Amino acid sequence: MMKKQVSTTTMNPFVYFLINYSVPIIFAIVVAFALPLSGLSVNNVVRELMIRISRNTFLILALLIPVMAGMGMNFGIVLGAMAGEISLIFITDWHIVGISGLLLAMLISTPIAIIFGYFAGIILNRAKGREMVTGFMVSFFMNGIYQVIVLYGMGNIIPISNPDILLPRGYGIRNAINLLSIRQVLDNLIPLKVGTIPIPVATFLFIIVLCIFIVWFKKTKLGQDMRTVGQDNEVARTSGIDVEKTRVLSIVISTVLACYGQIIFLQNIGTMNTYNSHEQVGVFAIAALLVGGASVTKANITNVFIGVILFHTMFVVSPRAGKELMGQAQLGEYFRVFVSYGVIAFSLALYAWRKRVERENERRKVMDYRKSILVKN
Amino acid sequence: MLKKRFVIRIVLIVLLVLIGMFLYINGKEHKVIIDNKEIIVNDDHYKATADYKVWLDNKEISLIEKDKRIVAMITGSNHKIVIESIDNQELKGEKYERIFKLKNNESALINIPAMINFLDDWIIKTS
Amino acid sequence: MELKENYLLKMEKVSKSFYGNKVLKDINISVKYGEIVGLVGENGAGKSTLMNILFGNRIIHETGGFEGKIIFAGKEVSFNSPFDAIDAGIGMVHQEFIFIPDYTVTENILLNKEPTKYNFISEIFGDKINLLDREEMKRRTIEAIKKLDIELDPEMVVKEIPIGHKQFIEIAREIDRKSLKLLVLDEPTAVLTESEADIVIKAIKKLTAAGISIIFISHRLQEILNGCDRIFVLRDGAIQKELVPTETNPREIAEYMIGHELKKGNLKAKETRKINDTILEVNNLWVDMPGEQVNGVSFKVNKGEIFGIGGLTGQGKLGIANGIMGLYPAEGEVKFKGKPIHLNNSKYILEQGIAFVSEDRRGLGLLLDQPIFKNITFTAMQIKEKFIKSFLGGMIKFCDDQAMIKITKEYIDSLQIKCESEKQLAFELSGGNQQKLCMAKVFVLQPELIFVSEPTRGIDVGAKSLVLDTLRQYNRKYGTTIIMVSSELIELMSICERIAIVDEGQISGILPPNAQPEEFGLLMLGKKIEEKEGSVYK
Amino acid sequence: MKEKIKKIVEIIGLPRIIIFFFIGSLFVIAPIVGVRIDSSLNDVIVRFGMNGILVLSLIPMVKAGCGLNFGLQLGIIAGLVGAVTSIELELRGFMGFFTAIGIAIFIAVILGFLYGILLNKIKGDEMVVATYIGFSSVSFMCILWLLLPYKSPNMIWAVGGSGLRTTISLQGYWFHVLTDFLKINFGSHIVFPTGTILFFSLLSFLVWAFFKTKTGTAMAAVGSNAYYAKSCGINVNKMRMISVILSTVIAAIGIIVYQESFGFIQLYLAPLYMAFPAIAALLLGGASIKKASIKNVIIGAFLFQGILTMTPSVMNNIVQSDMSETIRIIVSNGLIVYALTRKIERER
Repeated sequence: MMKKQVSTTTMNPFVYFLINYSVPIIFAIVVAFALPLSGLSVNNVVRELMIRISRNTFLILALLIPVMAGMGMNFGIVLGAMAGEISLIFITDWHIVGISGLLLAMLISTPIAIIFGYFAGIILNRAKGREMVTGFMVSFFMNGIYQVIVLYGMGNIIPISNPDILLPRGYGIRNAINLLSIRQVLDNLIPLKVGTIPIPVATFLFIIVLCIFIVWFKKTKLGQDMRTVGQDNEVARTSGIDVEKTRVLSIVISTVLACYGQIIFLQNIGTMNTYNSHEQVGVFAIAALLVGGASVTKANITNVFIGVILFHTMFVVSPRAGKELMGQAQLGEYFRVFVSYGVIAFSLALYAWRKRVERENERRKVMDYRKSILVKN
Repeated sequence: MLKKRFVIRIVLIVLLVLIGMFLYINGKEHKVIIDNKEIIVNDDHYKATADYKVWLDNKEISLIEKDKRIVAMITGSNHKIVIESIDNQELKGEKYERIFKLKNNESALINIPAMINFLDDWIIKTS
Repeated sequence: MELKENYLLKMEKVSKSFYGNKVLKDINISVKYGEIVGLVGENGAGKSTLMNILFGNRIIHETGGFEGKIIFAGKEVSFNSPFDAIDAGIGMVHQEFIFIPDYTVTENILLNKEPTKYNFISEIFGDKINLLDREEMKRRTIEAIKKLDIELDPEMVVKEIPIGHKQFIEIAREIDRKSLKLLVLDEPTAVLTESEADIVIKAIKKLTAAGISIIFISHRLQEILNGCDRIFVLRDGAIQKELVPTETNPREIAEYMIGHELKKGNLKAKETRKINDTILEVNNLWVDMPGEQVNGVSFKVNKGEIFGIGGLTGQGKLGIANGIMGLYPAEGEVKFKGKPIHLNNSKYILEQGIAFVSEDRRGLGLLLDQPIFKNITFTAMQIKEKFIKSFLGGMIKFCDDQAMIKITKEYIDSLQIKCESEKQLAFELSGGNQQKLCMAKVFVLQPELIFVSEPTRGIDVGAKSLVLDTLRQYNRKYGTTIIMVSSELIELMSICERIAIVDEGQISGILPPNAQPEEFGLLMLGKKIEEKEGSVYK
Repeated sequence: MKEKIKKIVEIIGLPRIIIFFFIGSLFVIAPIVGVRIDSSLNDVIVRFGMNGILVLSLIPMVKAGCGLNFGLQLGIIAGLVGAVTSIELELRGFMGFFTAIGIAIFIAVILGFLYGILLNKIKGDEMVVATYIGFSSVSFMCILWLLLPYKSPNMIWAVGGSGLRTTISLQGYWFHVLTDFLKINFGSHIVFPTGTILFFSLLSFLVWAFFKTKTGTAMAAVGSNAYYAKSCGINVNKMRMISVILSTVIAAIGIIVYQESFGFIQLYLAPLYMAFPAIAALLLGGASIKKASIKNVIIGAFLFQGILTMTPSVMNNIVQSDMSETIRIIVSNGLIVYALTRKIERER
């Protein structure tokens, strides 16, 4: 009854694939070289990788929803990380330990993350077209506010009694807090060993639940509204969608998820340096997502998993490769930092360039169409 | 319709608060000091007679020798302490068991000789 | 099905004035159930204001509401927002159709009214958390498409369906509304070919069978004649005539539309000048300017002539000037003084001595935050290296402010630009004076050919004649060829030697200024005449 | 009257007013709390001389419509390479200083050219891409600092013998060569760095004069209305390119002047966040994403350095804890966020 209309994509699929996934391909090649060079046995690379994947994936997944709503890479997830850290400070002060301590931290951090997310969302709405750099600067700005709360607020205005997390002067939190009471409590909740490699089953359960939530969320009306807003703000507005509210909601959800992600991350590491463990969160999560082949307007769960594996293999391998190659471990360290920033700069630039080329092709296609029909009659 | 939704949300919030409190209580860490030392209760002397193996909330803690003190951390509010005398690695079968409750940020001081002789102040709670 | 006789919509004595000038005067329009009513009129005749009133757009309320009554389905109504009108059962299909390219046909048609399946979590976070009901969406889409009886694959991504079919997305979206009683179509066939337009009209006819009434706004006479049951001709804010297609013809409609008083207009007697050698020759010019596409235009302009280009907005007349000047991508052959010039390079075109007074004064014509003397001398400085003091043998070229101020004072006097001083910022000037500033900027270049685009748009009547006189004097004094693009037919007729009319991106004909007004009207409305020198439509 | 105030607040912008009051109160409280005004003033002037040129380097790009130069680090890298090479060549005094600038300019032109090509390709998303180009170039340089064949003993690591130290002292080379040039002392506490201020005014004059030339006016036109410039036959991309190269070159000179007054060359990750204080200073002076002038540079640099010098001394005496670092973060990033959220009147 309905004849299938032939689609009119011009570019041949292979070239299209190459451009689309250029970043992951380059990355795979770099890792392929560095892996043998580093001299690490496959076994302990996999073990290290398993830990890193389990503690970072949740954070990277938190980036998906703002991309869907057209807000680009949400550098503002650092605010979620701050909310998580504040809640961890409270449960350490109250001496709440074990899995209930972790869950309580997640519970009390949710309202804080919602407030931070709402604040960031409002600001991003006022900077349409420049969301990413504004999000980036907001995270720096909030770092200042965070310091006011934690370095000066806690201990006098906000009651903190536990002496071993307070600074000697009586107020302000120490630079490093040990979270032994909740260290790897989630990872070892359901212990499982495959060969010599421990698998944090509970953490992966959390990750799987989040993946299901994201897939389910895309099917809801709100998810569809967000996609519409992401595709075209004006069309969404004329069709009656409250564009501003939807965008803020996407940031709030992302900030709350990032807050849980940071708690899972710190739970695995076991110590928290209060004032800079959240700074690099945004950069590494976004770099990993971009390495997975995501772009500023299109990102899905497969990008997350490809990205986290590739990115963190590079992370594990490059210092050793640097040592073997140049005899300088420090070299590998800087190479790691360079690759993370470089991959973001490269994929953002590639995306912006492709956007201009695609718009040019679209314009040309319409022009040729008009020529073809008008010349005909 | 709206009223029903309003009620559901209120119930949800209450539920969340309850879960929070439950987690707080369940996860709260308390300090327990156990003394295997002589105790004088209205001038009766109860001496420490043997070494004991100690279990707290059926988790083996450690061995406590005569006139020694050990410190342990336990979580949650209601607890059970089990001790059994031990003489160079063999269990002598003398078992004593007591249960006790700890509120908010209380810590406990347990005295084994008082416990064996079923005295009242075998446990002193301080917050 | 309601009786055919009584009316779905009646607008009685509807009038509207914006800041004092009356835009609509006592409009009476009626639409029966299941009837197609045509609304025809030149740009600015008041069609869009009338539709804004019907839909209760914010602009209407903000500018003091309207007089008169609207009776819809038997009840007097006044909608205070388009969403109320939509709820009452009125739908609107815009000229540039609103859709999301990467969405499927189904998602586009049901944009923001997707049916959902209930799930418990919506009790907590609100209804938006309910899941989309994909099957129901597909069913409703197929039903809407069937009503239009056209071939559209619901799962196809809109970006990849042929351009002609994208129009149906919006029509289907309106039809899907259960409550739809009246559908307003604003220039639905503007971008379509004849064959695609016929499909749209056939589809619309099918809708009226289902009892839906249609208001069909278009400037293509052929479609109006064979599509509508009744036609209202609108001019200068008043209904000139209500016609029935069977008892009228395109010429009569054009006459009512362009209006009689043009004949009475005081056309200035112009001395006829013998002008023959060609200065500019354009063959098969294509320009891709959004909203003003040019589809293969050819014409010749003689040296010293004032050549007019008219036509309705959106038909491409502005595209010609912007294309040749290199502001929008253009293709085709352009010869200036016999020598072919390559396009898409504004600097090269300016260097040949061709200048442009843009229609977009504030956006493109001026640097609003710069003083007058900078604005006037800027282009001349960049292209002709005028007003420059150079040092170290031309290595460093400083702006010579004194020279700039001297020349600016001259132009302020000659063009009587009302301003406090030559240092006043451009955005502080009135519309008329800004237009003079743009012209001064071009005169300083002493060009051989000037494109002037919509010189009198948005300025008060007094300044209009002053601007036109300045152009005429400059042409007579320096013999500079002027190509004037304007939608004001009267002005073109009062100043130009020949007037070309552009419709749908092509020149539909070139007429002398004293031709009958309705002949211009017909050219604007889709009639074509072969391009013969000064031929008059028989 | 209320209406007039509201209008003024709107033009100047609320955060700037809050900061003005903040600095005013600092200067008022300082004497009460026992902080010497004249020595703090002296610090402010010295730091103004150090950072002024870095802030000045932002002008060309903002005027040409490329927005705030978040990739300032590229210029800084060029300056660092220039400085390090001049020390490698064991050049002393003004000779060393000007060779460093010479080499820096040469490298800055190349880096600026490449950076300009990239920015022209991605019109519209310049700022976030520039940020990450800046970060990745700094981290790339960290690798190069380890590998480049520099041999001068007081620059390379004592142990291992290869790779540059993180901080290199300028003692004995061109340390304070500008600052001490014709310096004037007012009383015991104020030493006026005439050399640095003269150098800054010379560069500001050159930038001001450049925007009076033909290319300069063309570039300003591109910035204020790119469509207007295109219609007047100006090659928009060429103008943007020149503005990027100019900004990178001035930034290279700026960092060398900064080091000359500071006394040390800071390598590796030191310049990572150097773009933000310069941008915040410019914004504090009244500039916006689309509009900036030399006046904004002078006022902004002076006020911003005022905050940085006054807060630690005043704060320490009042509340015995150094909040100045936190305040600097809040003020500097707050200004940039404020500027980014200003509505651009005609978003073409």
